[in-house]
Amino acid sequence: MTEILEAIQSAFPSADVGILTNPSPCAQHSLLVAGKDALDVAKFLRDGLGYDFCSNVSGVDWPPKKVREVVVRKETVDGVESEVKETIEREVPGYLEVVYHLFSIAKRLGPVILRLRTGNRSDEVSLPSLTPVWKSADFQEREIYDLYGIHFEGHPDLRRLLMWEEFTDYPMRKDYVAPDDYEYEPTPHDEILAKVGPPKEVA
Amino acid sequence: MELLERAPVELKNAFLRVLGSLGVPEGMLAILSAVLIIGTVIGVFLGLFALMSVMERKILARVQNRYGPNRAGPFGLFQPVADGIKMLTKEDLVPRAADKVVHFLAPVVMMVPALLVLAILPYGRDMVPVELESGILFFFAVGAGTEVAIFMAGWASNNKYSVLGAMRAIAQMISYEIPLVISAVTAAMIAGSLSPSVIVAAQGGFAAGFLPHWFVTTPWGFTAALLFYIGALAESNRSPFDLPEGESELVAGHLTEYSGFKYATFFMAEYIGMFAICGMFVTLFLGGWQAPLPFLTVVPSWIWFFGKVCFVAFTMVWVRATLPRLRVDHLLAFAWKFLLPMSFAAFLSAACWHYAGRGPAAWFLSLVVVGIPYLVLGLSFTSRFSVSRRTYLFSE
Amino acid sequence: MNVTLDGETVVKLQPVFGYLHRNHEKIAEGNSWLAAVPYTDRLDYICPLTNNWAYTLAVETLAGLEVPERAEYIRIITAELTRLQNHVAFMGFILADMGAWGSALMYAFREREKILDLFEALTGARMMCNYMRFGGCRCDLPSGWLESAGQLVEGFPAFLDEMEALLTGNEILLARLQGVAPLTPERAINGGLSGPILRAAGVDYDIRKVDNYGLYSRFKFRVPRGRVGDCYDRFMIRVLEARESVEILKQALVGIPDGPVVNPKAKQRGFRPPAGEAYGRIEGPKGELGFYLISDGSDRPYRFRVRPPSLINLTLLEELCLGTKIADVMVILGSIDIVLGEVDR
Amino acid sequence: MNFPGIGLLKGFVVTARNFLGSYVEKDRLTTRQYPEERPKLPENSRSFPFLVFDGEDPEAGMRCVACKICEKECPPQCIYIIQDRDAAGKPLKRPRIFDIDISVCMSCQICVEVCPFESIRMDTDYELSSFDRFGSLVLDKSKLLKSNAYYHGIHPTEASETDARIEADRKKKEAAAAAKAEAARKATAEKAAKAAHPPEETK
Repeated sequence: MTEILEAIQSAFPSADVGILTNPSPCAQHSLLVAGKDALDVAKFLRDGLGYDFCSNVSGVDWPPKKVREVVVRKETVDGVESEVKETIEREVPGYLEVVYHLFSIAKRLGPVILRLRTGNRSDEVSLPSLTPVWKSADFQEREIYDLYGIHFEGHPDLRRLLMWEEFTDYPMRKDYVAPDDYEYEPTPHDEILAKVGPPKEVA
Repeated sequence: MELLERAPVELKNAFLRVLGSLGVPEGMLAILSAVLIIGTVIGVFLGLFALMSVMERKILARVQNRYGPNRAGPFGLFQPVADGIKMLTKEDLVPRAADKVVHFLAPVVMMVPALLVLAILPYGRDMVPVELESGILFFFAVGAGTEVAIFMAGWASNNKYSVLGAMRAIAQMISYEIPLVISAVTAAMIAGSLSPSVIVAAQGGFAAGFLPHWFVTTPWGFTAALLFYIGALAESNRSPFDLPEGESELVAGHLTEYSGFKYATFFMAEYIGMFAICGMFVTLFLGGWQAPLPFLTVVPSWIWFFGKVCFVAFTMVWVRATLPRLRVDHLLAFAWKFLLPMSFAAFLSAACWHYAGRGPAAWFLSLVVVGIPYLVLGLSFTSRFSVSRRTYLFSE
Repeated sequence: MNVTLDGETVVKLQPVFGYLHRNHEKIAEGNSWLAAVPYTDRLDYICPLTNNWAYTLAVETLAGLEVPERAEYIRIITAELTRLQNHVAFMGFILADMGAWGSALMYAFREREKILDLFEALTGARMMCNYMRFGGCRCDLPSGWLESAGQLVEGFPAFLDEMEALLTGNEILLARLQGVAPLTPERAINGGLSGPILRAAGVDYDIRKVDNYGLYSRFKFRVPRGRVGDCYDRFMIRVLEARESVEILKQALVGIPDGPVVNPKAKQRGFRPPAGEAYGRIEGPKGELGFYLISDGSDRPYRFRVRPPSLINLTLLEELCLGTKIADVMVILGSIDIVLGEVDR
Repeated sequence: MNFPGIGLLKGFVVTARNFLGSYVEKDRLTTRQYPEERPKLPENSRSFPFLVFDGEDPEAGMRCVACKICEKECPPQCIYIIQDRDAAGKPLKRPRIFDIDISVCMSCQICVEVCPFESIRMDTDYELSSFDRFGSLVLDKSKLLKSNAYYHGIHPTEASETDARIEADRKKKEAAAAAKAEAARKATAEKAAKAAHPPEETK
């Protein structure tokens, strides 16, 4: 993993790339890439390092969470120095994340995991699309757009994939509330019938 | 046996004699006689249709290692009755945007030619409803009317699948009519007449005491029969030429928007048309009502005719159970590049056979005349894809 | 699919998904780790056992669990049986797509039925098996199971011969399949295709060989690959793969050792893998079936992602179909071999 | 290069062999004529869960103690349990209501695996169709409770294993209880002994 990082850094000295370690026993560490460099890094991974097979693209939602930290402060009250423990509640801002699992077919290597993060969960939700690099990301990015609401710039055909076009929410986000009435589905059937009007008489 | 042979005609005559003795006028009797014949023919064919609709499913099932319908009545024989009730009680749907008049007329137009062509088939010795000098011509001329019906159905439904199905049907039926007619003409040429009765008569008798003189026993006749058979499959929209219906691609093609009794009418017309063309096939190449072996001539001739028709229909089911559907461009290429030249070859071969004296030498001559074009055309037709196995790479 | 036609020729094709969508991933994220296993059965409902395996493999990678040897053998046997029945059913389905009135389909189902009977005897259900567990399998083989499986495997090549006699020489089938929608290896890789389709395009990539998951390295088998990459190659690769599966099964049924079928250290109820993430994948009958799991140390997955081979194999559908006839669209779709339960999830 | 048409003929031979074979060979015709012929289910076969009771009386012999583990673990959440209480409001170790909605149940057998009291087991009865979409598909306690003898009838091996396990458990418990009683007896005996022999003896 570090060799890949070094190769990327030597190819793009300005690129903002880091390694994110994975505590699990499988130790599949990942590369965290800033959105602006993603396309370059992806092209380099494909053409330079031979990671030609983008297997899996998944979205992950990290909602804002409250982190409790214990801070030890030294305070001097009335000339007596004492240590005061204080619990600070800090809010870590949420973000959305896209994870690409890459493999090399010829060299039989992998997985190299590429992570892109959005700025927040509401208005800065665009990321560059890697579909021009790996065609296989096409439907999967559409699915993430559909279910997570990440806007992929440069995607050839960014539409909802699984939900219907009129659907507005993003169901895979952690704060999505499922409706009580699962079977409700707005169909434009009645509108169309109204538009067509009464049946036409054929002479 | 002789009595059984004559039974249908004698029964009719006896009935008419009784009526005549009751004082029914002569003109009336002629009309009644015609009505009786028509009624019998239609009745027999409707019965055959009912039997076929259940037998086809049973045969298909058996080929596929299933039982097939066996719940309605003994051996499932009442299945057609159940189907009929179901069809009649179904809602008759007509699309909002359909051309209602044409939509209604299409099944009728389909049914009429299917019934009309039954008139000229010789069902047994001296049993032809209408003795036409140019019966073959009548058969094909009227039979072509079904194309109009299918196109009417497809167009009037105002449905994309229907129109595609109708387009396919027209292209297919017109293409296949040509080899069909030319191979039929071959038989007519050898018999020297366009009358079905004469053609059947020309196939009477036995060579060497047991070989029937059926046209199918000669190389040219066999080829022409095969071509006619393929053409017949295509004309009656049977698999593997069921492109107009093409249920995996086009829902049900021209039948998509039909339901209830209209659909049943279509279905019936298709099957009766299929029987008619099987009857024509039997007449032209399988010796019509002639018995296959000399000692079997005691069995009434009409039993032989219907037995052969049922056999041909069975092979059609067998074909349906075996072959996948063709693609539309293959279908047309097959008709124009293979069937048409082959039918000319059969025609030529028949001429050679005739002028070489119709003996064993002529048999071999005609085999050569028909065999060489078959190999050349067949190989050139299959050379577009490799028939031999491809090889595959393996990695350990 | 929205297909735009010029006469019978396809000029535009847009697949439309979602009619079977139930948000499998969300359901799994709301349930415990164990409760996701029966839901994986319903992804690709033709081959549930490989789905079970892919998920349990991902969890085992995540938690670093060992699997006993006997359980690995059982997994290989059931997975190869699954591959057999999937490929056999595929042969039938593609013929049905070609309009062959189901004879091949019925023969295929006749054999598939026997395999499903084996599954029922082992797992209790014919299709929704729910058999594999973290670190092993749910129960041991019932007595006599190996013998009946052995009988089935012995008789299987004869059935494949029968299918080949019916199909592979058939001129109509050749005309329908050969030269239709050929695919280059580069496009196939870039399009993310996997499984038999990728190998039909001439790419030598089988995850059983590459990752050596399970105990596949112990078995001798070959990986077929095509040269042209058209529908006929896709068809034939599956026939050849089925024959190779028979070989694997013969070896596995003889070599299966005794022992426990589940790792005693693995806790099924209230299973809490350590925090982290893992991507586990297997060579499913339809392609690379992967599960991407993120755990936050709690008793339910934080993120549960399926890499559905059926959906991703459809990526190149439009590219393959452009310029072909409408009848070919059905054949191409059939040759990709999708299951909608997995496409829409 | 093959003779054109040979492939087709081979296909016809195969179908003809199947056609004739279906009248001769028994193993070609695998269809079962359902209401008349019933399949012999393999032992592992499963349909929907039921509750096992010991002895004759369903209520008395009920093994379920309303621990609600199955309710929690059930993937589609089709089990509904309310614990029984006695007149004083003290919770009893048995369910007052135990419903399984088998229109939701997906026969996954997880409830069986997680049950620590060997109480819930899978049935093999598959003829459960009804004209009512909701009511008759919710099985309540009276319909769910089936005797241990029934369980032995449908899954003999599994049932005997379960019985053996319960028996072993009971023996262990009895042994533990006996040991405890023994210990208690010893303790009292010792006390008694101590009381009998006054402390001075130890001097």
